[in-house]
Amino acid sequence: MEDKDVKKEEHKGRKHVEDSQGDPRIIAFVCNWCTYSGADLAGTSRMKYSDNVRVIKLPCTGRIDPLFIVEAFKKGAKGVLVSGCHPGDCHYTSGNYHSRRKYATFRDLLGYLGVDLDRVEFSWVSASEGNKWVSIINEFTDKIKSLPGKSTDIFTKK
Amino acid sequence: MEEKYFEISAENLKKFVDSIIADNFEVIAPTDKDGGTFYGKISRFEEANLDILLPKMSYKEYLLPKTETLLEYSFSGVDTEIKDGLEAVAGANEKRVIFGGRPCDAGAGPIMEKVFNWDYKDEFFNERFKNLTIVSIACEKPDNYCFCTEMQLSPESSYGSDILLKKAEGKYFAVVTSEKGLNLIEPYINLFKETAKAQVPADKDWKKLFEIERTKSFLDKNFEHNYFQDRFLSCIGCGVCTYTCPTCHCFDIQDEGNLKEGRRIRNWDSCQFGVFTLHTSGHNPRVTQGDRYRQRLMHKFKIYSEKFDKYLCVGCGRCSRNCPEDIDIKEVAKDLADMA
Amino acid sequence: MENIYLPKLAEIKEIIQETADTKTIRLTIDGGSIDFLPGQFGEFSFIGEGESTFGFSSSPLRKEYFEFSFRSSGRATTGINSLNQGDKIAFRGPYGNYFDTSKMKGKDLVFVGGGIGMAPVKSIMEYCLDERDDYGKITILYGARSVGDLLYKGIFDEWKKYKNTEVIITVDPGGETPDWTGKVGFVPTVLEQLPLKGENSVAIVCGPPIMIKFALKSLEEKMGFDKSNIITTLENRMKCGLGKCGRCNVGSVYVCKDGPVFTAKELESLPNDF
Amino acid sequence: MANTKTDEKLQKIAKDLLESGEVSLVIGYAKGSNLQRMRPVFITKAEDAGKLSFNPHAVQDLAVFLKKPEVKKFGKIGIVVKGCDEKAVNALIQEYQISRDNIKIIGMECNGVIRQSLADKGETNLSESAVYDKCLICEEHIPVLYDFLIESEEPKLVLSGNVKPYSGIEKLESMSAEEKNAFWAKEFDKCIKCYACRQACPLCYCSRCIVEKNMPQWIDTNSEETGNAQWNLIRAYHLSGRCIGCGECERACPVNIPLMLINEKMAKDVYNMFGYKSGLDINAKPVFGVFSESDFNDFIK
Repeated sequence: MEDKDVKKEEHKGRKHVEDSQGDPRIIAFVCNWCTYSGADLAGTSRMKYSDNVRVIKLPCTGRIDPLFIVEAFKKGAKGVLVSGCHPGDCHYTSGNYHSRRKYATFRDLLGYLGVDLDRVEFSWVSASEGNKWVSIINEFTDKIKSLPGKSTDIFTKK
Repeated sequence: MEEKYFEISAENLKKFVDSIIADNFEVIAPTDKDGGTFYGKISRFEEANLDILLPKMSYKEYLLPKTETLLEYSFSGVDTEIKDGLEAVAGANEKRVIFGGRPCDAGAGPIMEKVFNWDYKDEFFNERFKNLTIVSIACEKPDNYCFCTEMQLSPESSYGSDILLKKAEGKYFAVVTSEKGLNLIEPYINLFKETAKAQVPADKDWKKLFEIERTKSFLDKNFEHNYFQDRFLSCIGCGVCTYTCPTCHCFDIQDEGNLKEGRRIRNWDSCQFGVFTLHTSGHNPRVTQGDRYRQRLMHKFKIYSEKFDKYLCVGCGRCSRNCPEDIDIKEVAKDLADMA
Repeated sequence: MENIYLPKLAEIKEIIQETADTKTIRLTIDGGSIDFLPGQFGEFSFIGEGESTFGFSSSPLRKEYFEFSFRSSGRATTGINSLNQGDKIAFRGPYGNYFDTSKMKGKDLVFVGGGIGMAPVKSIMEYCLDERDDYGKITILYGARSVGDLLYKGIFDEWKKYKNTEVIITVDPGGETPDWTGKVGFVPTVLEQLPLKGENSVAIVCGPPIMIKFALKSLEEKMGFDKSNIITTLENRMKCGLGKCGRCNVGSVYVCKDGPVFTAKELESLPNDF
Repeated sequence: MANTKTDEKLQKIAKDLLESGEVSLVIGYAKGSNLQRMRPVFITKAEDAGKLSFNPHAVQDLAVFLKKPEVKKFGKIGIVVKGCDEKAVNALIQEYQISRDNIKIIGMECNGVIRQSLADKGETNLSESAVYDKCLICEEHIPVLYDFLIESEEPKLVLSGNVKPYSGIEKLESMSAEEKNAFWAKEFDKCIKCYACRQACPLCYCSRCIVEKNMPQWIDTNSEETGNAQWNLIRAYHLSGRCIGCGECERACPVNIPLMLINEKMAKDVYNMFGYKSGLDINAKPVFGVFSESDFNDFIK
């Protein structure tokens, strides 16, 4: 989809905004090939995990721009998870290696500027690791829930 | 109102400032912070730095905030609700005093007031401007970047100030030019001693380096002059000149919010940015930085005076002092005057 | 105290898909139109996505609605583009000056429009057609890049019905389709071939800058139009529409207040900054 | 003021370059609006080369002009650079913004430049406490790459170690998240979104900056706490591993936000994590253009 189409979808969505359930909201940016399949496996295996998470699928962790993380926080997410293929398993051979460098730096910067690093999480989850996906989501949700109400961030109004 | 004149000792001036602070006035004065001197809220007289010529930024933000909410909106179902942002501005600045600014900064208010009222009335600006009380101090030693005298003001001008303080022999003379000024000192009038105009030291004879009319007449005739492209090759388009300028008032209007609610805001903007005039079609009337700096000169020294009878510049020299690439607007204005 | 930036909400009465990426939207406030004059513009917004400046494209004499045409390209227009009939658009206006019809009465009129620049021309043109008896011969020349890019296709025939009115539609060379019956050629070229004379005539021109440039040249030099009888509108980037934000400033005019309608004579005195 | 030996050498080189047609423009420093200020000057005619000058007040990083379309038009360009500025030239070459063939680098040996805020108050002595922090940690007093080198006549800067450069970084690192947050909230609150940091940066060359993109609006336009924080965060991130430490952003900032505390910290951490320093080698690949299988992995579950 082009940016324009995304915008259009967003506008269509505006009309049926309802009070969201599942607070605190957690956004998971996942890669199409490993983590999404892993999450899918968890689903088809009827495993249960926290409904606070909303999964956004992208082709590869290499496509997950740190701006997405900022955008999620801006829009009110309490936690953001980025997850993709294990090193060496990238469908595009090296997307996750590149993104690892990016996130290492970005996470470092977030921490330095005073964002509570408990609110961002990175993981490698393969297509066969439905269990790992479930435990990561559940642990992350618990962690987010245990954070004090005004946990530090720099993206939303105090 | 007819001007009134008072005498006040340095000690009483301190008492006066401390008293108005005690009476819940927010006093904004040049104060040392962040590795420089800026206008900021002071909690006692000593925090004011009255020796500095000019703080790095002007106090424009108290008249035209860097971000102002014009309206707020919210959606419920298909309905949109709009809340007027003006309500929040009512009474703004009523208890705010700018203390220790210079005559150039004070002159900026009434000059900007013209563009905000020349047809449609911008009540956001008006409400703030109407209520803000300005107590300025006349300059004794302007520096090399100052050119208020050329800009039809002077280091001792009371234009735009509600009260102008002039230092003489360890004490101050207060020239009160408005009801607002009078109201401010009224409760503490025993600190002041009324005096006659003749007692106030006369203004010095400030010399002009060039005639601004000549600058204008050059600009009148030379829109396409090589000077602009050559001279401003060194301009990096940072916009510091416009952001620190007490009279630059251009702004941008933007909507910002989520799917439920948000607000329409106006933010400071600058003619030095390429996107300022960029059309949707991709056409941009001002392509080079030379074009953009020329616009700044034109707006300050030609356009505004033709339209509103005032130059859009008070000669504070902030744009020159703060320019990272050392473009000195006084030098430029003089160059243009010399070429006319 | 009045907040001059506060919009009213207008309801979308009808949406006409003009071309693949342009639409005309008809709006009503309290069931009818608003008071405006041809040539004026408004600030239209899909709240939350920012305002966009468009000239009105309908005749102010048609009181059931007011309309504007736009191309979906930026954030605000994409927002507007996503709306449906019955939705609300926030609107401020009308702003700016207008086509002075008192100077056009009794004269022959030439309307020249190019691409989406036809929108403001349509407003004054339909205004004149609505009071057809007040004017002499009316010539309408409208061109676009291709047949697919022509706006107002559905109402060309309506224009032709008026007496003593000639409608010429043209598309740029290469933009024609096999069944195209109109002219083929750039607007200024087609304009030059028309039997027009400058005396007792007024020309109203709007379109892309390059078209305006050559059309003005043809009108002045080949047909002997007086510069003060050629009227065009400037399209500068604007934000406030109220003469405050400083964006549309050209020479000593604020296009939003002193314009957008200028005669060729007035344009001549402005620096080349638009 | 009379020409110094340095000035004469500089002028000679520029004159020769212009006369021989090797370059059509020399970007250098000339005397500025007061004795303690220098300003950029653009020399296109050999006879104007006499305007060129260099001294410890030459604070500007002239590499910033290499990104300007008006300057690019000149084609072959000669540029006067200090060691730090030269790293910006290298980084631009590394990122394919300019070609090494189109640029003649006139490197100046530099022992430090005097803080402009002090110079404006009359400071003329090159001393530990008068120079920028970048000069105290400088390892490139002689530029790493040059076509011409002009050695300094100034005495070397004596470092006693009493002035600790970028001491704020350590202080911040030892703070809690809340304290850091409060510190930066206060600093970013001052931001007026003039984007002078971006414009003054030789490496911020995007023809359309992220803040100018509004579909979607990545960075809030307001200049309040949210918009300011987003802007400063994203700019710092875009410069991580790229910033060469010239400090122009901080110098240009009209509200004195200590931007170098962020940029230096990121440069330091990128070096610690990936062993990369920006702008030292024109043949090196930018740090985010490559990866290693053994990269830092501790934070990932």
